[in-house]
Amino acid sequence: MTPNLHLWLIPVLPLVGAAINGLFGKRFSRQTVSAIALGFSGAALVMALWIAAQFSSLTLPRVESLVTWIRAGDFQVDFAFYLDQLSLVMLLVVTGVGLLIHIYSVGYMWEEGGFYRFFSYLNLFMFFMLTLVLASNYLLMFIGWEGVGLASYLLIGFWFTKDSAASAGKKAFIVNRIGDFGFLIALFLMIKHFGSLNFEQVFRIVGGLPAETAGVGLLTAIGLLLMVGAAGKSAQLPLYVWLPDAMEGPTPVSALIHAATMVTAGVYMVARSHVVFDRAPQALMVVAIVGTLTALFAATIGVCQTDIKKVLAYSTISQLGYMFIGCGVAAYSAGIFHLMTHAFFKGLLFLAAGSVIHAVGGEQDMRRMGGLRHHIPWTFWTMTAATFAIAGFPPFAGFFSKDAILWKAYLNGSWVYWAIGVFTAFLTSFYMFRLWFLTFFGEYRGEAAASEHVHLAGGSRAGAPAPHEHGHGGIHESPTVMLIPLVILAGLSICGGWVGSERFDKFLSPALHSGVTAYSAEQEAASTPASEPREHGASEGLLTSISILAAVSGLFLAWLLYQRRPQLPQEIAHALGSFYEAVVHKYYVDEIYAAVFVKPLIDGSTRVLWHGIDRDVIDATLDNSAEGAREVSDAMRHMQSGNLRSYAGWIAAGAAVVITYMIWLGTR
Amino acid sequence: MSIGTFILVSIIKIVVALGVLLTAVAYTVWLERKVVGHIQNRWGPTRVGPFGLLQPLADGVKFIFKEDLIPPHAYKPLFIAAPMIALIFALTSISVIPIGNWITVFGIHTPLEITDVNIGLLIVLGITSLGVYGVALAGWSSNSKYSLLGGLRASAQMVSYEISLGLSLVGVLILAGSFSLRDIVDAQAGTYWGFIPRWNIFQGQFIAFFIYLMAAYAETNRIPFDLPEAETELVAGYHTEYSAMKFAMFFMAEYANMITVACLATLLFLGGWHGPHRFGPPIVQAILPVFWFAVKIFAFLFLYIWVRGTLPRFRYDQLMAFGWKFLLPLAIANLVITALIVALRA
Amino acid sequence: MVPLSYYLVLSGILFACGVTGFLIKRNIITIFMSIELMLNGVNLSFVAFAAQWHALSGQIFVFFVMVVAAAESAVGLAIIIAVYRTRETLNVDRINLLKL
Amino acid sequence: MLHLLVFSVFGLVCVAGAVNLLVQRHPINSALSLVVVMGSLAVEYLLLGAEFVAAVQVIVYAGAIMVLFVFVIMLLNAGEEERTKGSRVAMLFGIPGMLIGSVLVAWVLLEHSGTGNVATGALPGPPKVIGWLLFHDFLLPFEVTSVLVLIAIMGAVVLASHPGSTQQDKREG
Repeated sequence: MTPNLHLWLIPVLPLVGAAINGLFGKRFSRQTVSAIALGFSGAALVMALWIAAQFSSLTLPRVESLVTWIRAGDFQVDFAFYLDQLSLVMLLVVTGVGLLIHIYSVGYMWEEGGFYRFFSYLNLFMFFMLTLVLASNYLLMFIGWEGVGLASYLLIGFWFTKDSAASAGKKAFIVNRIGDFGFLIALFLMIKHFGSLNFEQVFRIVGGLPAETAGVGLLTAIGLLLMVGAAGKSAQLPLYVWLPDAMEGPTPVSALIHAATMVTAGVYMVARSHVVFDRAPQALMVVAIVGTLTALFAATIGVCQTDIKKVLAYSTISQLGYMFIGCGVAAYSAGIFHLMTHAFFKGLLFLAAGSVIHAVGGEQDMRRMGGLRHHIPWTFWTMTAATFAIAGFPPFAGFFSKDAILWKAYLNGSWVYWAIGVFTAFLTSFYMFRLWFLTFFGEYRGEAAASEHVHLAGGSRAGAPAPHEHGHGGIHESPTVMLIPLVILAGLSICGGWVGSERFDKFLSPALHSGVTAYSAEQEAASTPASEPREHGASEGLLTSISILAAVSGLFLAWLLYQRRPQLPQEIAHALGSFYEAVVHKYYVDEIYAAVFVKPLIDGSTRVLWHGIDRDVIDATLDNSAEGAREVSDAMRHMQSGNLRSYAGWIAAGAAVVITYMIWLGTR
Repeated sequence: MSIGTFILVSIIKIVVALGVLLTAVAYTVWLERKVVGHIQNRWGPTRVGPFGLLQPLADGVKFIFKEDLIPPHAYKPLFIAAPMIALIFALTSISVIPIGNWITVFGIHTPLEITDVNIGLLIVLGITSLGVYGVALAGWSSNSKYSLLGGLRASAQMVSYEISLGLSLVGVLILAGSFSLRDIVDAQAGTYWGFIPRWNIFQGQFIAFFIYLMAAYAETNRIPFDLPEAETELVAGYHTEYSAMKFAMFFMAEYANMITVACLATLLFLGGWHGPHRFGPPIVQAILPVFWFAVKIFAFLFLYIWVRGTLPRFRYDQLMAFGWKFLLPLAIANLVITALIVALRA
Repeated sequence: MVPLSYYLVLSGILFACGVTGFLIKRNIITIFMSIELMLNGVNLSFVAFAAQWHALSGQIFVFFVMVVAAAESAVGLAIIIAVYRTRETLNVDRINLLKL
Repeated sequence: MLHLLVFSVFGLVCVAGAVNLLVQRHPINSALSLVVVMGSLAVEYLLLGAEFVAAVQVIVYAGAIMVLFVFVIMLLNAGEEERTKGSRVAMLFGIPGMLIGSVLVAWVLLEHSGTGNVATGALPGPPKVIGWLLFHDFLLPFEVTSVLVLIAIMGAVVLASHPGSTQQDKREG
């Protein structure tokens, strides 16, 4: 019997922090609030590291049940926590990146109102995210799933006095609900057919079923529904629309929730449910296709965005698409690997972007930046590391993980995935370097209109407490407390991939091994084991070269367009005409959704539900009955004489009637 | 025992008990006058008979022959009924009080009490709780300020202290596990280590006895709780307007109540008729319990009189505060502790 | 041996007297006493039924009724005192302000 | 036979007391009639064997509750009842309703439940058993009632105390 690891402490520690800050934080000083928030999330990290340190001596997977939550017949759900290689990786990513972003936030949010509220929410998010990651059954996972959605909603709408922030929060929440709906139905199906939601039991039962290669069955349905949930949470087509808007939240939130951790929950969930997907090739294919399309789609939008955070948001969507490609070709470890490296460099990108925004006093439009590399060298260099990482330059982290995904996509899936992936990589490289060049090189374009942009920045945060008031004094580097996380993350962005996808794959394989893989079966039939490595080796080299080439050409193109010939983009935009317009307007997806779903819904509920049913039926019924009651009371109130004995008389008369009736009933 | 014998025996017992009780009442008055006299450094009654022993008789004759005044605005029916109510309830309660073991006389086996019931204590409590009507109605029906105030005070005081009184008894009931006075006495038989009698007062019910004592003084309207008849402020309280035999009835009721209270105290706390009685010829052995019982009652009554001769009177708000804020919590605490101890011992 | 119905009829009579008292008495204290009378009538039927069915619960209920009656009379009499202080009457026909 | 005799005697006393309560115009007479009713009811309880109930009836009802009534009557110096005609409803609906109801109930009782006889002391309720029931089977109602009594005590204190007298006490104290 191995010693109890008290896994439950890991999620609960941040919860305690959230509770303390949320309940009493108003009276604490900022120092106390940040000490509490950092202390509890740091404690969670320490526990995670402690577990990692003795990881090799543990028997896995490991389930620690705290108490029984629901018991109905044979169906039982526990508050139980599940530890295996997969959840360990997630655990370390979440606690590690989470703590760094907590540290960063102390500096970033220092001047803000609602400081304690922010950290309470942030800790709450950590609690739910860790619950999600450590859950040992789908229901507990669902709690975490919903909880991170809640925390995300609260944090997006952190500046709730601003209309756009409030509606962005609502949008995120509602769009996520659509995905959750699919997730829930998947859970119902599991309960109905497997009678359990525990990972171990579900996977054991599913493991005994044959792969649905021939047709579409239960597992495919479950897989697709899970994918709907994942698409909602991880901002995949067609439910990605909330993520760009979510950038209304404070930048650390965007970094933590909408880049590094929460949005990857969908990937984690798909990887966790790999047993199901392995036996449902059609579902897996849908995952891959959705991932591929999302990656391309978001990347093209990202090319034309001018808001620094929006670019990063679309980049996130695109990178998430990559992860889904990985999962979709049953290369879960590659997906998770990319998840990890992505958490590093995208977190860093957001934090650095936050630092940039901080530096220029709240400006987010890249067109008003430029030439910042001399003013904010720390931010510049860390951001450079992250940009190279995401663009896929070796030896940065992004290269290894992206390459692993592309290689697996080619190997397990189809060359189409690979081709689109490479093209997307090119686009990624392009828009990231575009961002890089626009922000850090050339002349500072905001200077001329300095007073105006401060005014604009103030306007963009209309009503909300302006976050960077102290930035008036000119462009300046961020405080140390914000730079430390940047440096650490930069280090991770550089080195994070060196572990290599092979070793990562090997490490994760016990957790992701399921006996049957939809692809491996065909694969083994097709190729002999002996010839495989050589063949793969040769083509892997080739493919890697191509993707490096894509990255380099993206860099070159960005340099050409935004450094060498800055007027060229305008011309290209003119040349492309309506297509460019479409891309700038994000393919009018929001407008289409508004026209197709939102407006009919609002019209329908206004006309039918509100006017038709609520006002004319329900309200009318109540109004009329109230009117009737008043009329009757008008007639009856003369009984209310105030005379005690009259009341007694009525009671006696009434009692006589009741007695008579009862006796009549008895003698009938 | 046939029903005829039963009725005969009962009548004999009632007559004897009433005779003894009334005599005791009369001589308690004499005792009080004597003792208080000596406490106050005077002689008390000495003229009528040796040591004034015939004084009660003379008093009785005086009361019978005095003029019976009824105030014109009094509410007559109740004015007349009130002293009767007081006396009747005072005398009735003696009927269930045992003064000794069962005895066999002329082949008839009978207990030394008028009737032996197993909820004797409850009956005594019930009857004494009715005694307040006499006082209250007397005060009200006299249609006099002093009387009304006395009556109000009496009823408030008696109702208040009845609670403490009842609660102080519950500890004893828990120890004995019965409402029967005979069982309660039997539970106190024997000794610890051969010389400390197992009376309830020595079984941890000391505080209960103290509460009982206080509450009993209040219930019987005796000093230091004689507010209802406080002569310095209310003339004579509820019996201001009474004279002659009606006054005598109140007087007798008060002393009969004292004796009842003394009997109860003896039965509940002081071991009843138990005492060192394993000596002498059989006839002495039969009489001894009754003797011990009488001795204890005498001691208790003496204490009563002693207190009357010693202590001043409470103020009325002090009296209420003492009853509600001190005695009642103390009684509850005693009850809880006793219950705990009994529960733990079981 | 007395038939159960005698007890019940007795209790019914008491209850009816209580109701009548409530209806015809003007003095609020007397009306209150009528309520106590009704409760007593009910108590009798409880005890009678308990004896009939050999179920002590009936007697337990009597205790509860008594406790409730005690609580009710304590509060009720306090209310009467409070009313008397302000209205200076005990006649319910004169205490009829609570009306439309 | 004796049972019936005792029952009848005390039943009659009971009814007489109840009627006297109605007839008397002075509240104190009504109160005393009620005491008589309660005392005779205690005897009826004894007849049925419920000795503990009988004792408690005397102690609580006659000894405490009715004393409270008498006390209040004395305190308020309640005089004879006024003969006001405040309620026609009570006379027109209440009295007939009461009559109809009680006649119907009496008819049903006599008609349908007259067979079972109750023996003398049919169901003794010894204090021990009663206590056991109260503290086991009826523990929850018991506790609830105790809370009720507590509330009643507080309510009575608040209601009966002079408004503003608490502050006065504080100032004095």
